[in-house]
Amino acid sequence: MEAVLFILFGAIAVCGAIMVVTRKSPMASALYLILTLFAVAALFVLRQAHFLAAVQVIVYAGAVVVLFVFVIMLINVPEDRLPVERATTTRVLGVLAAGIFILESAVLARRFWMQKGPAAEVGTVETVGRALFTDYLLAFEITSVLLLAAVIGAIALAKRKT
Amino acid sequence: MTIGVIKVARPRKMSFPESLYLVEIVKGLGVTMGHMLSNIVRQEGIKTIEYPEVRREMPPRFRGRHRLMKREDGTPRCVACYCCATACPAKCITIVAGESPDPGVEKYPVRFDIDMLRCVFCGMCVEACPCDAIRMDTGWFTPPDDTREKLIFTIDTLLEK
Amino acid sequence: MTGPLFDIAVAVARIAVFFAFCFGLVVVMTWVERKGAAYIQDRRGPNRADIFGIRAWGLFHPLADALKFLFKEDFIPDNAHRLFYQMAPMFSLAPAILGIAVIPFGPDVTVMGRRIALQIADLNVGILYLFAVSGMTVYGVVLAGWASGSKYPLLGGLRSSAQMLSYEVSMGLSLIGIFMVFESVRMSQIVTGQGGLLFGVLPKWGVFVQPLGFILFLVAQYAEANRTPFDLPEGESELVAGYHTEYASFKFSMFMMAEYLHMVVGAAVVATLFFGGWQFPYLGDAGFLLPGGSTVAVPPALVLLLRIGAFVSKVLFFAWLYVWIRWTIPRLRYDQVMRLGWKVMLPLSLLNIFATGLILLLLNK
Amino acid sequence: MPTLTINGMIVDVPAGTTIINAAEKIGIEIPRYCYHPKLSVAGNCRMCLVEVEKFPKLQTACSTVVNDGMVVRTDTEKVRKAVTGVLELMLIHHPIDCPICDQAGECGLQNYYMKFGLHKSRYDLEDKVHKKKVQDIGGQIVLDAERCILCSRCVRFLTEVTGTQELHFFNRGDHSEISIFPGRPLDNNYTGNLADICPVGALTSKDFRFKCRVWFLKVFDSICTGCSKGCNVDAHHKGDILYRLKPRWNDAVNQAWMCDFGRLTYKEMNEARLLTPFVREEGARKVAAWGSLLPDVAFRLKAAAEKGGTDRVAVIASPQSSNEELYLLRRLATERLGTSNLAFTHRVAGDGFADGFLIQADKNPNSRGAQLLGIPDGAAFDALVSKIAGGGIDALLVFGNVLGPLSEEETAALLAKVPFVAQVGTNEGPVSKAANAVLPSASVAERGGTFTSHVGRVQRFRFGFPARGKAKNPIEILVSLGNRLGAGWDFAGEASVFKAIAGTEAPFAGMSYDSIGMFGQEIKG
Repeated sequence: MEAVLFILFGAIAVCGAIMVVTRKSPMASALYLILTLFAVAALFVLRQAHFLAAVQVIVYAGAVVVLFVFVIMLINVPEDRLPVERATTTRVLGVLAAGIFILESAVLARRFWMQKGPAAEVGTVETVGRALFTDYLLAFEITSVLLLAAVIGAIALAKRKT
Repeated sequence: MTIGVIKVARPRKMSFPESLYLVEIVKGLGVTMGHMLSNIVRQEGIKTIEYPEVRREMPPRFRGRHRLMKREDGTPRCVACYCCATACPAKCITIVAGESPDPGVEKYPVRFDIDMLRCVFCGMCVEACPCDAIRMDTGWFTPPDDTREKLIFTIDTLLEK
Repeated sequence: MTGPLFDIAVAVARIAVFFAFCFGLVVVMTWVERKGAAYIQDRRGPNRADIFGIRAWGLFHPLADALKFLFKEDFIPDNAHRLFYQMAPMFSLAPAILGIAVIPFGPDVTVMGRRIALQIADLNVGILYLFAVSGMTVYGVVLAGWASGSKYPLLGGLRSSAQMLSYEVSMGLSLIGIFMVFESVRMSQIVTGQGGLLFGVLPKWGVFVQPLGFILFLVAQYAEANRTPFDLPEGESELVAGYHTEYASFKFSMFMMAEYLHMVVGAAVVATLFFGGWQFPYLGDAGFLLPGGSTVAVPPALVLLLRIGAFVSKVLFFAWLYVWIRWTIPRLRYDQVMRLGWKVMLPLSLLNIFATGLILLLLNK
Repeated sequence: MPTLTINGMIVDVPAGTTIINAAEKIGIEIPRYCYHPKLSVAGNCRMCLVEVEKFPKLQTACSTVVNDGMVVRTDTEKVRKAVTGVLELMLIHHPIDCPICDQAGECGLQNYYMKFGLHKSRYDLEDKVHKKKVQDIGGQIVLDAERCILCSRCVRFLTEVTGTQELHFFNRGDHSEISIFPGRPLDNNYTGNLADICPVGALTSKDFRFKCRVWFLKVFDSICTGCSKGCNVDAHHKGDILYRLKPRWNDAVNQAWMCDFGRLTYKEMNEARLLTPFVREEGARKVAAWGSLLPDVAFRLKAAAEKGGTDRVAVIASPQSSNEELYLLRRLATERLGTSNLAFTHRVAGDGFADGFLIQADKNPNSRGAQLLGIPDGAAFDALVSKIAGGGIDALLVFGNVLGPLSEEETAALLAKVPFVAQVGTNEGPVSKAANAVLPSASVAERGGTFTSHVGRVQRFRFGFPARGKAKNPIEILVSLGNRLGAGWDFAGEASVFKAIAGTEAPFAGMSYDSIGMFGQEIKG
């Protein structure tokens, strides 16, 4: 049962991801991105990481992609006026990167294939919260400082009169 | 000298509790709930007129849908003098005059159309009519319809009421 | 009855009952909204639809509306993006339906020797799931606005996405206080936590321990649901009908259903988090425990009924509050919406968290 | 030259002038009913009473001849009271049926009541003497005896102008009325003028009766197309519908009159008009577009000329066309097509009745103009017809709706001999029923130009309103055809064409639209 669901959601995630990069219409890409994010969230759920799943959806699907869509709507380029992509080097490099990525994941998969996951408690709010505020406090704080810097930078950029 | 300048008072500065809006919102909720409860308890407080069954008492000078008057023998009183069509600011009256077989009548309207879509209900036609043949005292609004043609009232429609 | 079959039967029964309740309430709410608005404005409201001459104060109007929606022409504008245009109402309705899943509508009951939670799914991320799901509603609006291929829906969609993002932040933050007080994000635990008494007199409801959090959450909730005074995405005076201008027939009714379902779910969430959910004041498992120390014994079946009744009446009240507020407060201007969201709500919700933390620290010492 | 003072203004007039004319000269209008400049003076309506110094009583301005040193006042209280009294007397028995009266809007009683009367009626409605209404007295006239004020203009007109004397006064006092003898209806060709001269609604036009209220009508100057007399007319129209023609005063041509036939010529500008260009394919009409039809016609004419020689192309002009159009058509035929097969005929079907007053035997307005512009008439036309009948013509351009006196069958048989017939015409007729290509032309009311009357008087008719349907000004058609045949014309409108005529055509030399003016100009020689 779990394996079936894993394969199903995994397939959805991968296919969605491929569609994201291959679609011509930015709106379609954004919607496929949501699909992928949901599938990934489902995978988290399968691993009992409910908190991660919820955060995944809230932050990425609920906020980040909404911003993408917001920008797409603001610019609202008609489909027939989208730029035609021709850069072959990018494509070659992309295929190369994809190949390396697949190789790498194959190696990792061989090592961790179907290993029994950690106990159910790992993904709950309590454990994640505890881990963040004890073992990973420094990383957490540094990240928040980084985000703060980004926010200030964004405001400074937006305020500048050209 | 400044002419026609009216000094409008600036809105009063809100006090702090007012600027929080919370109390004011609750007061507003009280007002609306008061209205609702009193309307549920006392239905006569409701202003709605249930139109087709109940009709508002129209003031005597209300200008509604037109009607054409008839003589005692049932023929239209109108003599097709075109005074209404001349007075009409919306140019919504179309008359075609004809020779009546009765020499005492002499002239009668073969066609008398009012385009109700154009009519502005100004009542000029009634004022202009020398024969008191057209009146707007039906107390009726123009009923709605689904084609433009049906809203061009012909002489038969106008004589009905 | 064997184990798994019993589980499935229970799951189906729970879903069926709670769905029936929510959708029934949606239907009733459309009537309540129109009738309530009418009475508030000294009008009579819908009273024409009848079955065999029985008018029943216009209660058949929702039925007539549904029939009308079903039989109206279902057209797609030429300019619209066909697929997305058709997807948008579903994107709008689905999250609203999903939200129902985590709301406990009664205490655990024991049937045939097994404890059954009166809740479709008691997730341990509870409220976060709700956030996740309600965060999705914005796609319905945005997609509808964009795919309609006309300017008013687009503007409505833009407004809506900006508004929802802004208020989602304060909505989340305003609930942190609740989590801190009840030490859980599980809906069932939050409700159980509200069973006690505060100072021996007041029920320990969220609204009493988190008054500021309650107000902030309520406001944010209204903004999220696009209800007046925050219904700018469909502000008819400037945007015709906003994002659903180009919709008709059943697709339009899906938007409407989503809106009312949002109200119902929102009301249930507020009742659960801040008004004790199914908790009846001073009612314990065995009977009433009044503040004076006296007790009144109540049979368990009646306790259950009282508790479910308490939940239902709380939901009804908050659903009605949506309507009440709508016909009381005028719509805000867009800049006011943004100012309120970022400059008032956000600092206040942060303040609420710090204050709550401080008080909890002091109480623990 | 007697010099007199009217209302303090001094005026010199020739001896024998009446006060009413002297006052008119300085812009003082004296009210009148019975006085008509073209009829004898009767002095029986008493509306034109004026005060003359040293005269004990008020004098009728229409019959009092001026003397040197006369002092006349038309604006005193005495005059006003007298005129009001006269008006009240006339209105005593008037039925006040203005709503159904066609005269309303141009009625002497209405106008003078508003100006001088405005009194309350002192006479009960029931006491009014009733006379016979709606009497068909023959001709174009309906008589309403009740409305009559007994001014006798009509009686004098029938005595002095037509000499037929059908109308007379009958009875006495209140019961005086105007009527015909029993069984002796109006019997002359100028009855329509009675409606014009009647100052009230007693005599109204049968044809115009109830068609339109006069205040909706707009007026432009035109020329009657009924015969070669060239009577000046005022054309009354509302939108693109002509409602009536009225004589326009021109002492040199028609004075103040016109005949009953001419009055009805407006009808053919309203009815059975050719409104869209069309071609005939296998007997069926097919609507065509100007943009393709004009080049097609030009091409067919040219092709016929190039294939069988210019002798196999013919042009038939119309005496209904203006001088400008005939000039262009002649140049098109002789210069561009190079053919000598160009003719017209002034003859029409019918008896060619003439009466020596206004009605001429030639029923075309511009036969003289066509002759003066060098288009052969009569024998040349007959020769051309026999040539066509013999199959000697491959392409024919016809102007006008009829081929002279030829009947519909004769026209059809004749035109069947020609492989390609193009017509420029205004109305459905024998020619349009047989032509291969029909180019609809604007009617006289829809275009401007000049006609030359039978005595050689060049008179202008004016543009009244835009052409109906898709009809085009024939000048435009001719210029377009000519240019497609390589003419390089840049004529825009009739004025520029007439300038060319005045420059090259001897009879018209030195003329211009300015010199023609309102009343026309006779050609030299």
